[in-house]
Amino acid sequence: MSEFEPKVVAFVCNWCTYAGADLTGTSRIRYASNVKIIRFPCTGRIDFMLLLKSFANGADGIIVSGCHPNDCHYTSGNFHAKRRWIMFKELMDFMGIDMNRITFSWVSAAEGARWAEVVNTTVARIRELGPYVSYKQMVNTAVEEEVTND
Amino acid sequence: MARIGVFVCHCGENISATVDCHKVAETVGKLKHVAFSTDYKYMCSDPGQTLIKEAIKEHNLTGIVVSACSPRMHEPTFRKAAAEAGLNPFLCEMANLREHCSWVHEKNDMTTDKAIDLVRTLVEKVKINSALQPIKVPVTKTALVIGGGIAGIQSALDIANTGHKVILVERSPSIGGHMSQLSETFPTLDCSQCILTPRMVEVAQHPNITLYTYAEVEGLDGFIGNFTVKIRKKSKSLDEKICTGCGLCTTKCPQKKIPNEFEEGLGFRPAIYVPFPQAVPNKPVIDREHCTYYIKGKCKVCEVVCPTKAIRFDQPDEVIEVQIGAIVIATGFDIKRADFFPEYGFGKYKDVIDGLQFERLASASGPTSGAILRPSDGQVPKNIVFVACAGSRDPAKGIAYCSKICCMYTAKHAMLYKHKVHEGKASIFYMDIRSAGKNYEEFVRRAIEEDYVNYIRGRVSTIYERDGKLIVKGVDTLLGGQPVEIVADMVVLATAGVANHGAEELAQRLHVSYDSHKFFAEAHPKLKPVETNTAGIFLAGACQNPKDIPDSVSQASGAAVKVAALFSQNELTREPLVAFVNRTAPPLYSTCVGCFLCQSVCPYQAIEREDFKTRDGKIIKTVAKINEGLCQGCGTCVALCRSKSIDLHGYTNNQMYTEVMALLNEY
Amino acid sequence: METTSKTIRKHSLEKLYASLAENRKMYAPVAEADNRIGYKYNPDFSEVIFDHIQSTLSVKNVVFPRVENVIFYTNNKNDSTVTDVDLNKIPEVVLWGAHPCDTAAYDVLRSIFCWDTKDEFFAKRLEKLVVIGLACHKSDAHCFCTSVGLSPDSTKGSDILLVPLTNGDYKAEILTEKGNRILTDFSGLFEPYQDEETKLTHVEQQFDHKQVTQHLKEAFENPFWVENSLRCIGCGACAYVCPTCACFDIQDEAKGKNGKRYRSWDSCGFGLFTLHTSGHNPREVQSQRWRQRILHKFSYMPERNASLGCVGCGRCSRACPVDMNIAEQLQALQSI
Amino acid sequence: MINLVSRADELLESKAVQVVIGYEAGSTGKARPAFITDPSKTGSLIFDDRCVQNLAVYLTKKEVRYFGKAAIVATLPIMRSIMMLISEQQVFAENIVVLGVSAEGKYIDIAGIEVMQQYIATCDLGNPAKDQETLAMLNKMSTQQKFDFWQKELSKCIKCYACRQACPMCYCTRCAVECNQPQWIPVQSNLHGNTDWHILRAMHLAGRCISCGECGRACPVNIPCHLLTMHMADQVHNYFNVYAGTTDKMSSVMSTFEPNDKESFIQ
Repeated sequence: MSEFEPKVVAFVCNWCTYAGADLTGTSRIRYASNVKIIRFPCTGRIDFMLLLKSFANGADGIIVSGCHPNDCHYTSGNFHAKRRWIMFKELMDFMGIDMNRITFSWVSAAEGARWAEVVNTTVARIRELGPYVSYKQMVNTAVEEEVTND
Repeated sequence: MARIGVFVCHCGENISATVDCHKVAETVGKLKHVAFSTDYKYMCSDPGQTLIKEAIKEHNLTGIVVSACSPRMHEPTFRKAAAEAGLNPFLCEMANLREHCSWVHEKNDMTTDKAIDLVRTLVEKVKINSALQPIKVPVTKTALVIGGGIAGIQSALDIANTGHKVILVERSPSIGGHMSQLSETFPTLDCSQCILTPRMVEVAQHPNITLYTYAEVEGLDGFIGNFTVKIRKKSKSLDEKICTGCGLCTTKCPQKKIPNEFEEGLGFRPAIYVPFPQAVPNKPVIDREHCTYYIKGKCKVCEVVCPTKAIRFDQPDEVIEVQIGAIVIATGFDIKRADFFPEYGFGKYKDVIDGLQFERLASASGPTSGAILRPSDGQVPKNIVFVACAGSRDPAKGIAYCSKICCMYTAKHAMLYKHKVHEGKASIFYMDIRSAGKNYEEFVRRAIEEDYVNYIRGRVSTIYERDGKLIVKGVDTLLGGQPVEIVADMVVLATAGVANHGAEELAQRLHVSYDSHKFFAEAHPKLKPVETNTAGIFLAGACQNPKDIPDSVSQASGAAVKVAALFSQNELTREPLVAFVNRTAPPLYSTCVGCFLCQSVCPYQAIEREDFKTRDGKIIKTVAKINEGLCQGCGTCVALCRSKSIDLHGYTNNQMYTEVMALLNEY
Repeated sequence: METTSKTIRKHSLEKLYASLAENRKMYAPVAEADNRIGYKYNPDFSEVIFDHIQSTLSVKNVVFPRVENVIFYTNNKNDSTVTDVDLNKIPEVVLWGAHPCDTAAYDVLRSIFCWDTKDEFFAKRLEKLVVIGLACHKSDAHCFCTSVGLSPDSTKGSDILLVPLTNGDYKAEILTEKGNRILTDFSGLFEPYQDEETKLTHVEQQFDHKQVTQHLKEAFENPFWVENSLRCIGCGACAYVCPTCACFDIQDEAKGKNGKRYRSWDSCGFGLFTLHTSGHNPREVQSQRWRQRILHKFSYMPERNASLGCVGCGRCSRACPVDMNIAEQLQALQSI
Repeated sequence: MINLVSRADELLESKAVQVVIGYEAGSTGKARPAFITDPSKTGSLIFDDRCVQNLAVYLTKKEVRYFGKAAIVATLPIMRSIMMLISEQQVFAENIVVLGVSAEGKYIDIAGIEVMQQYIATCDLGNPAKDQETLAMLNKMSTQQKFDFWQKELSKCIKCYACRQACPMCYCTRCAVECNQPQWIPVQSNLHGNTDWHILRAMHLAGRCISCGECGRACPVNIPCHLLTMHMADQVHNYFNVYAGTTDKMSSVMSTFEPNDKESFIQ
């Protein structure tokens, strides 16, 4: 059996982290290819439901990243995002959904090396945690009477 | 049915060295709805773009995914190419295979697989992209200039001369600003009034300029090209149409002991007054605060003497609403005054004055008709001391910045003094002489070399009075900090330039940002020094920071060009990546329930209310509505909206959801 | 088929249960937390209870599950492949110990699902189901089976009905071929019934359903609906606990190229249920939806399906957070 | 309840309001919401321990609004609901009269929004003690235990949406679960669909839940879903020092921010 390769989805804002990840590329800094980026205009645009959708569709880990506080292209999107994440994390913790699988970070357009580090530490952590089995099981639990095709 | 084209770029070897581009194109080509898929060495090259354009036409593509470098790099290039081939530019997406894949990963299958995932994600997204049209916003081609100093005057004239209407609002009874108070101007020593008053008259007579003096901006609504401004025209207590400006009332007014603002308190004026002889408009106003009639209920001498019966004691303030398209803020600055310098005795000793007061003393039209006389006893000062940086560059006093104009005007003051009091002695205490500017350094040299002004590099610690003389104690740092004491007849403080009073309130009313010193903030310190953060509002002159006349005038013309450029279009065009609140058929109208929590997350006040009404005007429902002119497309409201009634073009809920699904599932 | 009555001793019940469980799924009532009763698949016989009044949820899920997959599909490059659900995978189930109201509900459901076109999912599940009913010796204020033409020992819908006897044993009424087969297969567990005394609860009749049906014909515009449904908050609790409510929604759900179409429970009490794409909603307010609920069960169904749409189990009244007591309202309706 | 009845009577008689929303005796020993429009019928109004429903849910209901101005019997949670509904522009203060009922079941005269605000300020605004105990117990569990607990509970959910319908803050015309482009929440009441639904509901009530517990009480299958929103209420107070529903001008916690909001998990 091949080694477990974590699937990690990154939700990043266009102006800071996406540009920061571009800089990682321009600087040719290597990082784990397990992460795949989805571009948002701002962290304020990121819907918490999308994080749940990622787990439901097989992600083992998630990175959410945007501009540092006070650096938001839209002045305050990241502050609003921060509040949402605080509450979201509290709810997830309360419901036993593993928050070690989500990295929240601020990575600016100038922090190419930092982006690589955020990705690598996240992938390493998820690799250690293993596949998110309990979530996948939850998603695949059928209703008792359901006739499935497998 | 969607017909998607995928174009995988090798970027020379930048991508193909790590990613198997051919395999990517081949794999993605097998996806449903992918009608065309290919790889090519340089997609951004002319032949590459031609390939894309031809494929769009040949395969009748409904969307394309260019899989190449970062969209931050070439998205405009490929969107333009798509548009040239007749495909709406917003139906072109880019998968970032270079910065986010080939440059950061090893060459192996996993990297190629990742590239395939990234492309597939964008393929699924572009399938549900909408053709977006640029947003067109109409432009009201009337400008509002706030402040009638030299910057406002210049802006107003420049805009008016491009053929557009201008409304100039000035809060005092006359335009002219600080420049009208000045005696001569550096570095040419030409008379300030002589060069300014023709401009003031031009403003008054310009067919495109409507001038409201004794008026203030009360409120502002709307957005670039489409502002509505509320202007309060304070009552002048007379009918301007009838008043001939004969001035009889001002000479007959029994109340004559009101400190004259224009003369910086060095003279007096009556309650009904024209600020200065060359005022524009040259018609008096009644200062209700000091007028005997308003205080005691009787007098009305002016009404009696007025030959045209123009006095209107019961005239109310008038608030008007005007539609405008752009705003130039030119509200100018002020200087620090009394009680800020207890150690210098300012306000305590009559002969310690500020720079503007000295201007009035030196002015031919001033209280002394241009003779330099001490305010205390009217004597000619034999020994005069100027203190530069009085308050400026003094973090301890809360002002760390350089007021910029003081070095030059202090040199000018010393020269003017020497020209008028040939035998007098002029000394200047300074920190550094900052005379960058055309002919500025030469001007200062002239003061030193031709007019023998005594420059002492050092700060003044204290000033006190002894035997009717002012003792100025300081140090000369060029002599190793040796104490200096000058027995002076008069001291002039070049006090710091500060934000004009009321600047903060105005900024809040206009929704523009300001700095910690309450100066208006520019959108970018280098590349957008004339713009504010609010589109359609520009800055001119010293309301941004202390500036001299040439700088103010230059910026005023710059602001005017910005306005003119805006007015050169009948409509503004914006990228359509803005939020929108859904609309449905009645009786629902929208799934929005009107909780308006989105209003507080919007950084741009772009969320408005829309009422749906019955025919007889009864409100059925109130829902949110995005002002496309103000929305910048951050999408913070979209993620907040509980009922998913707001969405964002280009990053819709459906698109983002699809991206997540496509990234993680097999297709 | 002619009904046969037998007696089954208390100790034989466990044997019957165990024998049936050998090659069938058993679905039987058990006690749950908070004094609630629920049905469970394959409980141990020791868990199974015989003296409950009513389970929170009905047992309609056995024939009409809350999620029923309808088709599976795969989107290919140029077409889609559709796979039917393999109905042979539906297991044989013995519903054990369901009360007469619940078993009668299967008849009601059949009249809906097999009205004209036979619903193959429902029919297959019913075909594979053996119902061993249990007459009631307990009831509560919410029970009103006697008002809808049933009784604590109605045999409707059961293959075998167990009727408790005062001595602790059960009378077994063998009602159908399916029941008969069990009798044949496990004949050793049954004894002849010798008129032993049955132990049944008494459920007071609260209204005459025929009169209600008659009144409802004229009651469509009656202000009764608004007055009596102002407090209804429009949740679906009544419909979801109801043994005869059969409304469903059909959805497609895909992950990548693979997807399925399924149907899931719905409720006519939801505002969205009748919302048109145009924005028009013929049942715009809750009173209209409440009226629909009553009319469907007590007027439309008797007319169209020749069957009353209610079995008097009282679950809706028990579940309602705002005390919309259906029996109370029907009683009132009978005299408007 | 002589004061409640006489005040209701007076309001209807003087036509100051067109309907009184209160409680009356229901069937099988329960109490239930009542809507009284006729002053001669105010005698049926009751208030006792059985009066548990959050009546504020009716203030946004179309048919109740048809009546016109409403007087509403309000305990603390109902008062807080009203504050939230006014803050979120769903109810206008001038259209309602509040008939206050204290924790001891005594009538309190609420002459206006300011009075209600003052009254609320004197009350303990935390979660009910027994729920707070359960929360503390749950919070002590390990991540896996919490996960198992909730999965077991949520597997019972049949998606009847009684939790949503009973909540005065769930007044949306179209709930996010009903949005199908995209279909955020799986429609089916399987474990996944149920879990997503309850997360969504709790998130949407963050900063808005006034701890009435009505969602949990309404649940026909006894899922303690009120603990989810109450936990959020608890944390909102913890992080932002805000209790929902204290004034009629609440700025929503989730639509505002402080630059120095404290967190410890963002790298």
